[in-house]
Amino acid sequence: MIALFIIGLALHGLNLILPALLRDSRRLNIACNLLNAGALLCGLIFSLSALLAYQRVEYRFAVPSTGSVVIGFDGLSLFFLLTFQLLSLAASLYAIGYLPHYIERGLSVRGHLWFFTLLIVSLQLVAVVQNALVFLVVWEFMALGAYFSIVFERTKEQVRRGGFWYLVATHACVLLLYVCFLVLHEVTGSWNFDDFARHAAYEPKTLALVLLTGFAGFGIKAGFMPFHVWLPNAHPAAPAHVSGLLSAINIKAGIYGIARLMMILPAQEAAYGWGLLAVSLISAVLGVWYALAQHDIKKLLAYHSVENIGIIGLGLSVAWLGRCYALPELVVLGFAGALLHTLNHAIFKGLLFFGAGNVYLHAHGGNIEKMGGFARVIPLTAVGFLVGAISICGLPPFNGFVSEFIIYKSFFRAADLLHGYAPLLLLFAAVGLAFMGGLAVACFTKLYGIVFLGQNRAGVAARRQGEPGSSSIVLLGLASLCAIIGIFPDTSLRLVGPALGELTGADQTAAEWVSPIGQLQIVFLLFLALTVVIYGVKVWLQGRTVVRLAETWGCGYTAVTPRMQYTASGFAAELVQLGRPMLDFAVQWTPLQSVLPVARAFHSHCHDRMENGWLLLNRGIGRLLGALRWIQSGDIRHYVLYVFAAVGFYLLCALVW
Amino acid sequence: MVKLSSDPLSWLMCALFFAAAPLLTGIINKVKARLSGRFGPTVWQPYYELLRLARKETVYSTSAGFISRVAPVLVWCTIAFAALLLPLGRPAAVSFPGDIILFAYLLALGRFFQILAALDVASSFEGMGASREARFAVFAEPIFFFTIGSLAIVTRRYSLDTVFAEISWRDPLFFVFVSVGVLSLFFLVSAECSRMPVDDPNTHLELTMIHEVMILDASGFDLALYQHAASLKLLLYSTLAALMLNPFGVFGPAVGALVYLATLLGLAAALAAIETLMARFRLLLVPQFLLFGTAIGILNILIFTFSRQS
Amino acid sequence: MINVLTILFCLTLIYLAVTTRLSAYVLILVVQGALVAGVHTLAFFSDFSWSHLIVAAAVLLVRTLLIPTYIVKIIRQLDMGHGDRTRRYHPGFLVQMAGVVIGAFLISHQLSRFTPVNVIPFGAAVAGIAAGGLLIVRRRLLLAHVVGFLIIENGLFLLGIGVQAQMPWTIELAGLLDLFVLVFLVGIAINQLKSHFPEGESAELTGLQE
Amino acid sequence: MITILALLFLPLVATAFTAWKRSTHTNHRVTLVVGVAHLLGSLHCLVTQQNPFPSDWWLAVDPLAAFFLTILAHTFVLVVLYSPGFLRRMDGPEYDRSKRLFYPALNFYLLANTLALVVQQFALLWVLLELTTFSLAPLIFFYRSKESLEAVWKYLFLVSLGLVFLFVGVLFFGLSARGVADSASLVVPRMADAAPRLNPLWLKAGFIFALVGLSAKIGLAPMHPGDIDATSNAPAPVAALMAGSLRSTAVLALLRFYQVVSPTEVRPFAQKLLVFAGLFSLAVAAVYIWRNRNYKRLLAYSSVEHLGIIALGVGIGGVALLGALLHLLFNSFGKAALFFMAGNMHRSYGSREVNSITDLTRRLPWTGFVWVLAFFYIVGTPPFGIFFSELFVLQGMIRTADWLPFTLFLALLMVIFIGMSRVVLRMLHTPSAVPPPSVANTERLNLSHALGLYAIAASVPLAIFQPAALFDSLRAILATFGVKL
Repeated sequence: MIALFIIGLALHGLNLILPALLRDSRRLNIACNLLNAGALLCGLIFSLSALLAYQRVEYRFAVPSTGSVVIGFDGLSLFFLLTFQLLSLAASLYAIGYLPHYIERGLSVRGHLWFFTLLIVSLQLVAVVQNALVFLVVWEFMALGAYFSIVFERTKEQVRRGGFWYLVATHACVLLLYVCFLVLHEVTGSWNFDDFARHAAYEPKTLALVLLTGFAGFGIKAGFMPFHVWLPNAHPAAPAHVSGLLSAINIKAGIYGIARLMMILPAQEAAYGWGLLAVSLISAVLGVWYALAQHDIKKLLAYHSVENIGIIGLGLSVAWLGRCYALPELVVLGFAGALLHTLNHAIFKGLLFFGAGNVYLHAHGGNIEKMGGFARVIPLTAVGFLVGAISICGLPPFNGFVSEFIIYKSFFRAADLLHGYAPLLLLFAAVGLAFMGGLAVACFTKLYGIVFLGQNRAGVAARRQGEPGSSSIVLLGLASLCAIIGIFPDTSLRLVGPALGELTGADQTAAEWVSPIGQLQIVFLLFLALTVVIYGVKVWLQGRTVVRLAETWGCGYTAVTPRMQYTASGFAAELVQLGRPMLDFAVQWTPLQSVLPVARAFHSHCHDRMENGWLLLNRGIGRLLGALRWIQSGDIRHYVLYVFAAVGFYLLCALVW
Repeated sequence: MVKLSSDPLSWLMCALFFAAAPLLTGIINKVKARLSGRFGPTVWQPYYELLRLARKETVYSTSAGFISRVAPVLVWCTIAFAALLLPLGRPAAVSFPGDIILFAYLLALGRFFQILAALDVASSFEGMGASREARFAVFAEPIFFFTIGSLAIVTRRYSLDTVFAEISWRDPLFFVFVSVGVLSLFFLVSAECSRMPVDDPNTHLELTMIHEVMILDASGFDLALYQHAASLKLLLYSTLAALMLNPFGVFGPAVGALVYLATLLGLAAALAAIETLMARFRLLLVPQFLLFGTAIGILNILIFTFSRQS
Repeated sequence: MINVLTILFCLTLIYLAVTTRLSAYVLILVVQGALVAGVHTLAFFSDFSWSHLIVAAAVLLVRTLLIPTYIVKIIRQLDMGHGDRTRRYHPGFLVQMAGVVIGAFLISHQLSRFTPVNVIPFGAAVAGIAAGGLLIVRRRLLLAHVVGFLIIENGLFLLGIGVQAQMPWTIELAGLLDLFVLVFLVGIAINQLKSHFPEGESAELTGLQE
Repeated sequence: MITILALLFLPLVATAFTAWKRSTHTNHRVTLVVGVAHLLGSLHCLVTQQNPFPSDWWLAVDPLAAFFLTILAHTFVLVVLYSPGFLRRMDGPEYDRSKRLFYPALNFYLLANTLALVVQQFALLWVLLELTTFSLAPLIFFYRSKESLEAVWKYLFLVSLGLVFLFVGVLFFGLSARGVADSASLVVPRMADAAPRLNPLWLKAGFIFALVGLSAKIGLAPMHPGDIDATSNAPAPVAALMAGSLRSTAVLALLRFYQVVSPTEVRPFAQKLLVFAGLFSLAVAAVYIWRNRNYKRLLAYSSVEHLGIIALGVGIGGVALLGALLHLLFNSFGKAALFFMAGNMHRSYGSREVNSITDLTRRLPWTGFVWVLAFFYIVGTPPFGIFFSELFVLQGMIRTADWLPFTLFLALLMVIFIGMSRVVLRMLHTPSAVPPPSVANTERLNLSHALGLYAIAASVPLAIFQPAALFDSLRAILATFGVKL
């Protein structure tokens, strides 16, 4: 089976040479993406079959500088490999339909596609490499590939700024990972993950350092709250197929890192679990609250990625608590919830970003206040986006509900098994999750209602007609995936089985706790049956009476214009103002001066307090460094003075030390 | 794990439940009329309304899309399916551990589609209603989780079918827990089912409505579905409040049914009384009203766990 | 006898702080060159060998004849003449110079308690280096910087003697050759500077700054 | 015997020949031949680790010298290969004299540096370091403009002043050996053997003066300003030569002093001093990299930063010393690539200001590509060499568990990354206001890009596969400093 994976990598390799051969952008786009799709298909078949008929396989080869490099396909790696390949396949196919729009505007696609392929290849390698040093190398390739894919339309200042945010965040993450892996290497003497796992005797101080720097490093990449700031700047800057890829699976590399650290390191300290729980809850609730206040689709979806990362974090923290108190059931439920939500989030977030891409093609800019009525212009995208919106809010028939259900179940089981304050804290976490579900419903009804339903608020026809063929197929494919996993949960549970087996060491116990969730399909099928029956009754009844169209009821006001529809900021105004301490909600409007109506403007913008915090830190560093700028004064006499001063200072130190 | 009740009586009870929903609304209107000195319409008036609407023609707005045609069906089905989960004397029609979460999220799905249907007709009034509905729903969810959720954690049972079985009147602490639970559920009823303190059900001024304005443009069988769903939701939440007192568990099925009906009527009377005596809250105060419901829920669970531990 | 010459060396340093005329600088250089050569011959008078004599003669030749004449040539070629007459006489410079010389002698006295080093030459050497540095830092004229550098070199040479390090004569000559090449290059640089910067003050030389 | 010929005699002859010969073309070919011969000779010494000079002479090629000779020769060959492309574009009468002097000065530079590397006697080392400074004077003064004149004046004056302090250090070392008769002649190996018997007070004072004296030439703060001005105002090949090989010669001199000090109890003090100097240089580099308008000065400060890392590595000792040596090698690769691309940009845009570089990817696509690749190289992105050497330095710091330099080091690396990426990425991406030039005169792939790419790519196999030839000699060097790996 490994042959398929190698064929996949070979095809990707060929793709890296292709941009040099083909000159014409249009043909290159199709050829390159199709080749990528083919390679990913082989990889997907490999990982699916490896997961279903699972046994741990690893290949070891020696390199002088990094010791023996291990490429291992264990349960966790295969699951993440599957997720990465699935969404890369969707992104490549989507790019075929989406990139011609840019090619018409004269943007050269050769460099972009090269880095896009590099990103896809390095993502797959990140999931399978088990050697820390090679992991860092491949991690940096992923960062480079992602950066150059983001700055595709680099003529825009906002795109360059977003790319810069991304690069700085990735470098900070890498520096933290240096510390984490170096300390581990120092203690165990080798670079391989399984040697880290085999070495049991970590004293608490080094374990604390490793865990903190590891969680912080991978947390920056995943986008947990204090470090999420680069996400809403980088993802909107990228073209839709790249931002879909980034949001769906690139931040999941951070989650893979944290999961891998959890598997390797012994869990003694429960405080980390509670800390991760707190950070995840804050990320989830504030993430969706910030999303509610956004006017740009991609920025809204980016903040939602922060929310879903928070939900995954909740699952992981319950798993960590399970490991601390040696309760395998909690570990299984927590990890199953987290991993499943990773897969589900990857699917519906990719779906939503690709939908947003289609909307961008037809809209005149990104601001949703000027959109509306796109359901008639791009119906297939509207259906896909609706499925994505329902599943991201975690509503029943689709896959969001399944993973949130498992996380709720892990909360309640944890409340049973743990005592002391634990049940209370976990109840608060469950209520936080429910509260955030309510906010998500508000946010996505606003987005879907404003963008797709009603009439176009700017009263202007869409920029172009018709949907790009291949991208709508991708959307419907992802939407059907959401439905299948949602209605038949046991399909995805069997994918998670091997990873859970390795975690708790016993294969069948994992199934016994998780598989009952698989039988939910009876409930969902019953619900769908009920809906079909009632719809049948409705059609039959309306068939026997007259159905006609008329103007919307305007309460007697005759001159109704599309601009009178409810706006996005109006829809979310109160909720956003309720979050005022966290959300810096700024409103600029010209107050009423005279009796007679005069042209007035209203502009509301929601700043992210944490982003302001980081920018303040940046200015602080600038001022601090600025204070030392007198050294290079240009006058030679000062330089001579420095020489004598240095000698004097060192002689003084000689006397002291 | 998923148990479809084999006992035909529980499916019959569900059917009865769907049929009796408009009756409860009728009773509330009747009591309200009586309190304000009017004779008021017959208790069966809502049934006549539904039959009339089923026969009338359906008018769709020009700017409405497929959402307006699908939404009424989905709204009704989600609430109907939620009703299947409730134990009415017999074991619940559908039950599995964790169906509390399904119950809450089904109602959320119904709300999702109702808001979208409101936004679909491109009218500013419906948009206003949708925005208010979305805002209050955010604060209604925590109340549900604090009452039923904390009950589940305390009794360590996570299916609606079994969570109420544990409640016994003899244990004084349990009684405090249950009464506070009923009170916060009462707040939930007024927020979710558009009852007086939050929303005036029979106002004609579109600017003040919340739930009515969302179905302003519905007509014909769609409107019938919406109205039946609304009354069904009212019966659903009242039953939840009634079941908190665990009538079937304590008094057995026959006497329990009587006590259950009595509590329903008592709740209906209380709602009617509030509607005649109180005016509607200002919209900005509603979140505080709901947060108060959540606060007593939190207080309730705190008292319970600390007392249980000592 | 060595002590007398080194004391004279310190006197020339004090005089340095007083004058600003270029011709005075040249005079100081000549005198110091002679003094240093004298100290060198006297220090190694005991174990007389031809190599020391050659070094002393070379030092005398280079330091008193070649370099000062070359500097005079530069001054006359760039007709700087009176030096930076514009600067009023600052007493502060003299106080600093005196402080430096006294400090140097105190340090060498302290040091002599730990390790065998003869006090006066070592003190004079440290004073010479510090005085050269002070001159560079206090004066704006580029030629003054060159003169300061040469005074540091003299101080360095005295240090060699003060520390009784019998350097093999080849290295002494190499050092001297090195010094001469440096002065030659600095000369070229100065007349290049003349074409670009009229007054030759170091003030203009602040183009390269952040 | 042939190696001595290749290392010393050929550069001498070449200097004389190129000084006499008029046409720069033949001079270029001669210098290239000499450079390649020199590279082969030093590689031979590095691989076979045997000293071609008669034993106990003032000149000897010990493993340390062999390693530095390879760096010198390699950078020299790269620069000589790049120079003709650079000189050809220097049309205009005012450059004729500079072009005339270019190759003789280069050869003399090679000769002086080789001598400075192989000399074992401290005083001679001082003289030869002076010589290398003089050899660079005409090269820095290439443009004959106001800035380059000021740069030469400052560089000459400050480095000579530094070397005066170095001579004071040498004298103090001589003084410390007063009691021990046989090592009076200041020969490095003999002093290193007799080190424990030397007087520690003078050793400490000597090391201080040596460090201050040399850091003017190495470019360690606070004596770096002269060096910054010279590197940023010199022409690109000369700047690459300075950043690559001149600083490593000064580092070798410092290592000679450190070699004598390391067996004695002055070692901890010397290490603290080096760590302080390294961190202070990193801090100063961070200050000026954070906001800089001139990309050549940015590269100069990046050299200060990397030399700071090397001093830090030497100061930490153990694995960090190995990291420092590797960092020296890889830094010379990276700096060569960066300065070559800076040269291309300077020639094409005519100014060193960052804001004047617009539309780089359309006007100079290949330069832009190598420029960004070199940026990622110098900042320490994994597959390239700098990442592995910085990792060794970090490993050394963890092993000796001094956490303050560790955190300061990482924090300053982060600040420097932000500063540099802000400048480099703005140069790469900013579109020009005026419509872009037609496709015709965009740049073709030429020798300078090939050299840049070779320099960056060469570090990857060296770092990953750790070839025995290089790492055996590195282990021998570590042994001389008493470090067992």
